Amino acid sequence: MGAENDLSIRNRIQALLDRDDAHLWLFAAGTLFLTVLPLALNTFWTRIALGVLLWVGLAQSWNMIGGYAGYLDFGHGAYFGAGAFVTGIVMTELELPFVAGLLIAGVFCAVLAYAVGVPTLRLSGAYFAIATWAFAEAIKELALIIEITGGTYGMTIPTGPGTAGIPLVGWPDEMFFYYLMLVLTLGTIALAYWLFEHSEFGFRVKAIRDHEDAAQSLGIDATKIKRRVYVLSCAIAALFGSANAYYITFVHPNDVLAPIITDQMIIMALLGGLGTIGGPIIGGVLIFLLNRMTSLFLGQTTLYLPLIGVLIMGIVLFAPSGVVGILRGEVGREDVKRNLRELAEKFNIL
Amino acid sequence: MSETLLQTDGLTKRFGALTANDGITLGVDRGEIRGIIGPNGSGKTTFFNSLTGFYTPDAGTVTFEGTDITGWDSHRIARQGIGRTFQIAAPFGNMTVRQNMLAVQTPKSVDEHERAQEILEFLDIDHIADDDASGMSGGQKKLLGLGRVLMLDPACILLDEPTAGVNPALADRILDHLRDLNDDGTTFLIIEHDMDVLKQIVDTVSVLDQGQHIVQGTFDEVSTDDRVREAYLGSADEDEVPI
Amino acid sequence: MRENIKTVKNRRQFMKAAGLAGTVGVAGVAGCVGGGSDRGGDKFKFGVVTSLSGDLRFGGEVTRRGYDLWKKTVNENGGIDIDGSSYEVELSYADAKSDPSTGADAASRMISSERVDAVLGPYSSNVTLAVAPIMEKNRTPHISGSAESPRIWEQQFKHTFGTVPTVTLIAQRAAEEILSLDPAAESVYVSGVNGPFSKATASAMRDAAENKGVEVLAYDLNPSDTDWTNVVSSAKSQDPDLHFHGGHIGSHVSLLKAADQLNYDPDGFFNHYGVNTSSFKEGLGDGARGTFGATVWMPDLERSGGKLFGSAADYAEAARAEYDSDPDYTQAASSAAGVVYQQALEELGAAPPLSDTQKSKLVEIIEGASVETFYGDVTFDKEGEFYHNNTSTSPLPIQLQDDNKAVVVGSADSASPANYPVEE
Amino acid sequence: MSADTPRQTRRGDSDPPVLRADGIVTGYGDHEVIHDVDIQSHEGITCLFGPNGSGKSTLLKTLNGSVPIWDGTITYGDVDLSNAKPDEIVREGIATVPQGGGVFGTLTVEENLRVGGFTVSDADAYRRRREAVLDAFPALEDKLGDRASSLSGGQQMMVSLGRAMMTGADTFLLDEPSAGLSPALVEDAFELVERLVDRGARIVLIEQNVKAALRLADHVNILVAGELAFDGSPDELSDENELMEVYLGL
Amino acid sequence: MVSTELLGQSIVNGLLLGGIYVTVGVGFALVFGVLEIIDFAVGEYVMLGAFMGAIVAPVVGGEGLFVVPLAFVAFFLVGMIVQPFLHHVTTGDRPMPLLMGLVFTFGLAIFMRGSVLTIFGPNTRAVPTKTLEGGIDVTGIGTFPEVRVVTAVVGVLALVAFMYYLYRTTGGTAIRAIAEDRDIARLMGVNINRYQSIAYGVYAGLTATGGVFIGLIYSAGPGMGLQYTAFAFFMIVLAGLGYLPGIIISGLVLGLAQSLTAVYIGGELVFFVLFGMIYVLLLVRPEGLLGKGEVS
Repeated sequence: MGAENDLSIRNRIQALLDRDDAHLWLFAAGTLFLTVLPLALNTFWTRIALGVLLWVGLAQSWNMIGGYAGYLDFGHGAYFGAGAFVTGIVMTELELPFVAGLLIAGVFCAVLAYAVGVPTLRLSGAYFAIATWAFAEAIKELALIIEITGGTYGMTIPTGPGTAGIPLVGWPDEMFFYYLMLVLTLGTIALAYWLFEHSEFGFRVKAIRDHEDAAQSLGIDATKIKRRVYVLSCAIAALFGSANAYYITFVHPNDVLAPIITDQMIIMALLGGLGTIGGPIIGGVLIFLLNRMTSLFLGQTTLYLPLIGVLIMGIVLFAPSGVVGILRGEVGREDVKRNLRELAEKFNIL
Repeated sequence: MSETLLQTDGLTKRFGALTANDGITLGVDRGEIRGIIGPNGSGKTTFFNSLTGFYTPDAGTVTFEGTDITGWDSHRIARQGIGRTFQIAAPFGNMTVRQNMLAVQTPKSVDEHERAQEILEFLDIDHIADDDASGMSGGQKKLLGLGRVLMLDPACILLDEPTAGVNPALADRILDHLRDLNDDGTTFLIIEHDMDVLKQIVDTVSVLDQGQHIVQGTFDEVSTDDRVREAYLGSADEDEVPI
Repeated sequence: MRENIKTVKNRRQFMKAAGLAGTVGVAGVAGCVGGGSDRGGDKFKFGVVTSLSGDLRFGGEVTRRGYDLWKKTVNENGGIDIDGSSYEVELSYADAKSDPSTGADAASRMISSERVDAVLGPYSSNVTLAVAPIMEKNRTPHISGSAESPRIWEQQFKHTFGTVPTVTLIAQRAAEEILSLDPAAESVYVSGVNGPFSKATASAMRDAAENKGVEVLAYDLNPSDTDWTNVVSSAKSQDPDLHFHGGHIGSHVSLLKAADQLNYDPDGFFNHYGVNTSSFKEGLGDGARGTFGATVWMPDLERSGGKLFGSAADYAEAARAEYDSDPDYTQAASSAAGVVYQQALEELGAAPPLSDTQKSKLVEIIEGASVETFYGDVTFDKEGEFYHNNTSTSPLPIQLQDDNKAVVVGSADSASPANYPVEE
Repeated sequence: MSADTPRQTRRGDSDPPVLRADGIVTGYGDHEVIHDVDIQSHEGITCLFGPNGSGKSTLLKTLNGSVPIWDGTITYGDVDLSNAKPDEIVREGIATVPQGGGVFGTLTVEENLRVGGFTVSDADAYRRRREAVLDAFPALEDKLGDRASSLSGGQQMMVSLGRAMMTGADTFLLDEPSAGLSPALVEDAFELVERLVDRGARIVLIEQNVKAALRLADHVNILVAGELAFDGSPDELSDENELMEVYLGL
Repeated sequence: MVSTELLGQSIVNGLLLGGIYVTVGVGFALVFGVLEIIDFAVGEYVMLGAFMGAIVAPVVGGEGLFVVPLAFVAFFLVGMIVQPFLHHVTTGDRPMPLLMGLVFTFGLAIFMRGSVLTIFGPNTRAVPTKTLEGGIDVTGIGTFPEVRVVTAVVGVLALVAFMYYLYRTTGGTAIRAIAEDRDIARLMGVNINRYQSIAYGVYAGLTATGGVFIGLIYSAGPGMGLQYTAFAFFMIVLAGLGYLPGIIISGLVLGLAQSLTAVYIGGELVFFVLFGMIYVLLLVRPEGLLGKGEVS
């Protein structure tokens, strides 16, 4: 079999990853690499790398509630947008620097998520998904009509020297934003890893996801734990929303509160691998680049849109556990063949 | 007279027009093993769910170690010292056997890691402690289910068909574990259909029928009781087989 | 097309791209191909950031046609003349997907990877507002052929220009003319879509009515996807003489269809933007007839001419030959943006690629320029609320008359008589 | 063959064909569950016993087409049914009664029967079968318009068996029909099953409740770890002490 | 100073608008109830139907109504082909089938929208009709636009026909049996592949037919689908998830809420009110306004 060689490499990678300290080394190496990376990139590629970091962080934040806790949050983007607007309001109305906007956005959205989580987390499955989606749409519509967000005219965020609240030389440039995102994203990943893969808190979250009644009967306060995960994941999304707003300098409800923001997070987490640390990282990198590169480099056609659609369908069909599943060897040639065989079977409709 | 550990008084649970538990008054002594039997739909599982906070009773009270726990959240009841297992033993996925044990919200005073190890050894599944729990056999899953409950260090454990679907050899082993735990003072309530199993292990049996607690007594007393026979056999219409 | 995307000449660029490819895995390959683009010095290279997908794809497509037609024509005429040598024009496209952050990345790519000499701007104010700060930071000239929202000019971006007068001017002046038609309207119902451009349009229409002392019965904003029968019902119950509507083509079509279905029949409808587009006409068929609109340019207008296209008619003919449909003013303004660059570059007299100092100089030249074009004379405001907007091209009211052909109506010398009150 | 339980009431001038599985190998994914097993349907009730996880249900599912076989053959009389689809198997005359009966709770009794008679296109045949079902289970007559979920456990069992009869089958595969029933009532469930036998059917029965099932069995197979450990009459089984004790807990 | 005329007209508008939504909601509710799939592509079937109207109508004599049966047949077939894929991704040993179905249909929606945009361009197109023009004035009540009346009637008829099929025929009974337990229905000899495909085909056909009408009422454009996906969600929530007869009422409530909000509260607030309603409704009555939904 030709797959043997393949398999042994995969096994070796697996063996490496199985070592207790492997994740730590991987994280350290990744951090080092990402820290020096911008030195090799021009402004544009720094922006692209920055976008990758942003989306990896967002996908990871969705993965907390969606992947680990198993609650399909279709309104996660509301907090991304709320973070952006809170930051904008703090910086324009209160004339405080960005750092204050970032912190206030995080706190505000955590409180908002708590208030929303209490009633909404009583729902589950499709009900939760639709409720959060409707909530996010309502927030978007609200932002389009009220004054303080600039309504349909949107909001321009102050930029330039002195607006950051951190001693910077001159304007906050791409380097500044890159390292800001880097800190946020690595922080999110480290937090997710520590919380969900290494602590009893994470075991309890997974227990609730897999069998909520059994978890409750084992003394786990499911309501409280779900609420904590929800608040945490939403607050993180808000921090990214805030940083992104300061970076983009112009925020509009139709952009930062668009449903596509949530959809993209979900697809990244799912295609990468739900409920894993690696999944949202891989999914975030691949989907963001695919999306951005196709639109920037194939600028004269929209053919990439149907292709992305086909890609999404293909992954769901053949690699339901995402790219992480592929790396784990769950999507070999045999699996694809079996999938095709079973699919063909279902075409027996006459 | 021994001390009453768990007492229900007039416990009632309705679902729309159906009264699933109809004023159940039932006391369990500390250190007892109590069997709960009754025909299908007699309200046994509802009774467990009301006891453990999954249902809020419509009337009546539940008292445990002198504390009124009626209407408490299930996790709080669990922490108070009532553990339970489910008919279908499902381990939490994507986790090792040990992580399954550690997920349990143990009392603060307990060293979780130490306790998990002790229990796994006691149940003879410590050799697979760091294996993926989803790969266990059906019987091992039942043992893990029991092990997780023991992490709570409960005074009382409610078991829903602990040997159903388990081969006789392993079932015997599970029963041995239960006896050992009982010797150390743990109280059990067991729903079980298999009369042979019940006979081997219980001190007393409570019989439910149509949501009511109709009889309580030793296995022999109960099995010869007319009301019980009637509950199980019903009216023998010529055609309508009462099942 | 970029011929040089596959030839990675510069080793350092390649290393950068390869470094990223390492980070980003599979998709990084795309980056490697596109990112290492080094440019030769034989052409002027313009970046085009516009929306070819997303909500604003329709307008994006119109701007693309305008820019492409300018490029094609300029190259057919030997290119841009710099001190006797000719340099062809090359356009590098990126789809902003109607999304500001994609637009900003696209703009950044044009500057740092494609190293363009100047940028032709996006359609829509949201993307423009995200792109303009990048231009400021990188001191790169940026002319948009279609940025009508007044919000852009309020920001006072030094490097950003627009060839289309802001909608505040277009809608208001056209509305005032329509309100002056005989018999003079006494009341008007103003509706609009709650979007940045549309809201500005509707509010300019309202201002026009108030200026003319006409009663404004309502100022009714709605989401673009709403069912317009509700607006029509409200309007019908108030029985206005005229109905003004600010929005994009989709909402016009829905509104007028609803009016037709509910037998709502004021003396006239004035819709902006886009009654003179094929999309509007195809969307409504016969129902389009009689609708008033506004424009700053039409094929049969007398305009000064200037470079490349001798007259508005010449341009229209070239456009029809290329795209088989009539150009509208957005397309014309986009081509005119190119003409402005062309003249400014000739004045600058520097061969490509432009240095940073030359780009700054180019901005100064554009700021001070007065360019004669087939589209009209283009000059940019140097201060005030319309800073760097071309306010000198005068807006005109139009009406779709026989065969849905648009004609200028109102007080202009060349105006045709209006079908008013509109009879179908 | 068991000589001590003769069934005089058998209608059959034409006995059902023999359902025979030879050399069956199957499993899930890469995991082989059944290793080269031969079984067949005998007259009356053929019981299939075995400890949990021995592969009983899997084996039964190969017979009704739910689980594809990797190797071996399945024949019904002289018809080859190896890897046939469930609907083809139903049309050949083999019906399945799923674990616990598996009635469609949201459908009425009548609709349950209609789904059972799904493969019957002849209206007359359909009516005859419906009559036969009501004849076998008269208690259902009054309940035809009721939602099946509102019926008692015993009545649901009748619906389940009646639904299987509607397919027109003469061989029935029963996968723990008594699952979920109280022990005292299991016997009554078997009484219902015997009504099928009285109408000439052959039955292949999986049952956890070995003691109760053994009393009805005309033939017994014991499956252990995916291999056939016993194939013979109940009388012969009583000599196999080890099997009885270790695997059946008797 | 509430004008009774305006109120009457607003109610007429709302009810007829509701009728339009019913054509979209029926199939969606069926697919949710029977196949347990939340189909993100529902609005794209509307869009495709409308586009088919715009492109085929000129070929068949400039009459959009002639496209209606063609669209049903064409998209019935499309649905028959799509369903096996959906069946495949939502069954077997896959984790979180609900999510798999959602994401697959999400990909399908992007594919459909992107393909139409790429092939036909971004323009808005009319679906022409010669027969249904203008409205009928009814004194004292308001104007009834012809095309909307026909659409609403077709929507309600479709629902009734559909209910008849589900509850009175063997095929429909089989579909309901599949909804309850696929595997057991299969063991009764039901070709579940076929009947699931029929169910999804009917849904796709019906929704695309609704799309032709929607094209007649408004117009066709590649981005028009999204809002109908949102409305379809609204309707099944209001009706109670999986409860088919509730669709008529929830469609009408949706239409009325929209028209009354627009006229009496403010056009800008329409979608805020609608989405707010969905959210609050789910929190207080997850079983649906009509109380017939199945809450797991």
